[in-house]
Amino acid sequence: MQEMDAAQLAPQLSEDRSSEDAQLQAILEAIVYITDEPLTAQQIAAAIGQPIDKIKRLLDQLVAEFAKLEHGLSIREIAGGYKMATKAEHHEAVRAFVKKLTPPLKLSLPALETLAVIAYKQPVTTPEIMDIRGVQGAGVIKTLLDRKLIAEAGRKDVVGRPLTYKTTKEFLVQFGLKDLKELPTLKEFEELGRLELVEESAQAEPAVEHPAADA
Amino acid sequence: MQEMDAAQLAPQLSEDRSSEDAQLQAILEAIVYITDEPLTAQQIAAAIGQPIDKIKRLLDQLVAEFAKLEHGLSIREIAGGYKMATKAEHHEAVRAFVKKLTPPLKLSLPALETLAVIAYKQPVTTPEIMDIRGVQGAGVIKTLLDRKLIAEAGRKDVVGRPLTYKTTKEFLVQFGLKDLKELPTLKEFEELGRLELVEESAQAEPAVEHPAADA
Amino acid sequence: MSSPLNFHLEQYDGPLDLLLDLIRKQEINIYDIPIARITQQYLEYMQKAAEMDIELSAEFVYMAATLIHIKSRMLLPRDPELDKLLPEEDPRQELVDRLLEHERFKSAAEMLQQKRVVEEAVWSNPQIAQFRAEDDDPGLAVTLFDLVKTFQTVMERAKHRPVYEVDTEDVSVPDMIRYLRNVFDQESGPVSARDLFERQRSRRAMICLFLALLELVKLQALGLTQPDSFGEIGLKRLKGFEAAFAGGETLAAIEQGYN
Repeated sequence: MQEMDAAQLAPQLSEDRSSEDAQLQAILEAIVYITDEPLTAQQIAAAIGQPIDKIKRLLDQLVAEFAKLEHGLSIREIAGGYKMATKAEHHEAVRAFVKKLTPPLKLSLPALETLAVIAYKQPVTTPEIMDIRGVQGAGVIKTLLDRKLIAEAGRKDVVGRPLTYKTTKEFLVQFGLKDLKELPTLKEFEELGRLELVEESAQAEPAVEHPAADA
Repeated sequence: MQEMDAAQLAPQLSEDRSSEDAQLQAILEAIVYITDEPLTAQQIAAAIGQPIDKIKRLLDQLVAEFAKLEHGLSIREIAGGYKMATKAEHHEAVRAFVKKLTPPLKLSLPALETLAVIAYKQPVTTPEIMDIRGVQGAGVIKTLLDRKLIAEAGRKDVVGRPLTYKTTKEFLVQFGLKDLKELPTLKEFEELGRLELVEESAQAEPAVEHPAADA
Repeated sequence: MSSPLNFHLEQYDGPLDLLLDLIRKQEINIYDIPIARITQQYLEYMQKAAEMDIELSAEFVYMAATLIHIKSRMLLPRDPELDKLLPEEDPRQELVDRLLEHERFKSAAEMLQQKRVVEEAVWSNPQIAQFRAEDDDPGLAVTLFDLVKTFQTVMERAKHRPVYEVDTEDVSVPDMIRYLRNVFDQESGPVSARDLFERQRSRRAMICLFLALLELVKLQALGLTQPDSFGEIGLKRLKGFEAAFAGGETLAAIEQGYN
């Protein structure tokens, strides 16, 4: 009952505010829809002259709204910004209609490994990368540079002053990462490896439990 | 009360159906988003292998959903098909936003000085510009050429035949001038400066007189 | 003892990959590697590769040597008294650390690959072009007012600047020396010689400038710089600059010479 009272009071008290919010949220939806580069909340707030807290709150609401099952679009936080895209789970249906297929970024396993080392150890030099991978060959570095997934990050202050490398914003975009902190820690991989055997036998269970959790 | 009963009954009766509908509606949303040409219900139905009536019903629901105030996007029926677009009432906001996204070009003081000299003394050679500015260094000329604010204007018939420069049409556009004759003369500018002082002192007066006028 | 690699010869990206595969396929405890067995399997692989003309990189050979070295260290008996004083690390430890580190990055690479798979199933359809077409170029952050004001400042500055006006018709070497003195009174850094010559409006002025430069270089008032061979020639004020103009005598002497 208490909840109902609150609900009845609310409209009159905050009708203006909520209508203004709805208006602003609509504008945010339109903005996130049109932009090609992920936009930060700060950029948006500055451009439309609204306090960043408000914009952040409304963007979070927007993200939550589109996360619902009945939406085929989602607003994703990538590379520190917000961007609209189709949900991955509908890829089969959508693929039939996509005209300009973005050329898939095919990376060899050595290239992916090198990228992983750079992502976790940045800024890192070529000798350090080769040390971890146990292989000579800086050829993949060039591939990664060409694809703008990594960039040079100054020289290291050791003998020979070797160049260091770091990952780029494009890396975050291509791998759908919000920021570098979103990467699992290396320790987690170790534990994952140990758990794998245990999990494999247990994997059937969550799939059965899922519908029950929904009901 | 009746509504509540219906709501309570509904989930159990049609849970599968409504979840399937939600799924399908999500796919429709993704498809309408991704295609640039308006798609007919028939095209969609055929592509995803669903009865056209169902697709039509769900598309109508989608149109109704996005018509709500809090959405900045709308799904419009155009040329017998469906297409997603930003709502017209937010176009101004979106346009203003896009404009703010591309930051205005900033000119360094040396560049601005050089541009000013070229504007008033054109056609003018680099040595002449340097003479007037009393500074060495012609690096900014390239910046101004790159930004299409100035252009080459032939060679001057003196020893060494140095290149001369003039301002461009782009320059007029950027400064909102109809033609070069509209450039204020220095004399006019000085008078403007004098007027400004007068205006400033005049401006204080109404503020004092104001209460008197009210009374 | 059969090798896990008997039936097919896989390609490995490096020796660490090969070792990890041997260990994981045989479900060996990585913290307690039977080094003799693994070394033998490793060497078998290298031999098979050689038979099949598969070229292995130098790292494979280096790793083979490392494995044999570890094996021999494990066979050597340790002095129990020395062990008490200076407990020796397991000779395998360094290798195990490297293998684990390598394995972590292999998992990280796999994780990245999975993320790519998701990204490839996601599409975006930005419509910004529609809104951009209308105003192509970003505006200038400068107004006409700024432009005029700047020009006025430049002109004001030019008015107050002590400029030595050189009459192009009967310009002389001493004129040019005075002109150069003016230029280098204000400029302490190098000045492009070409810029100076380009400022001259007549052939006579250029010749006089050239002779004036020679005089000032001789007096060590100015120095010539050329950072790159065939590059721009620059002029720089030297320590003798003040001295050359201090008394009137040197200048007077030059003036005499040219008149």
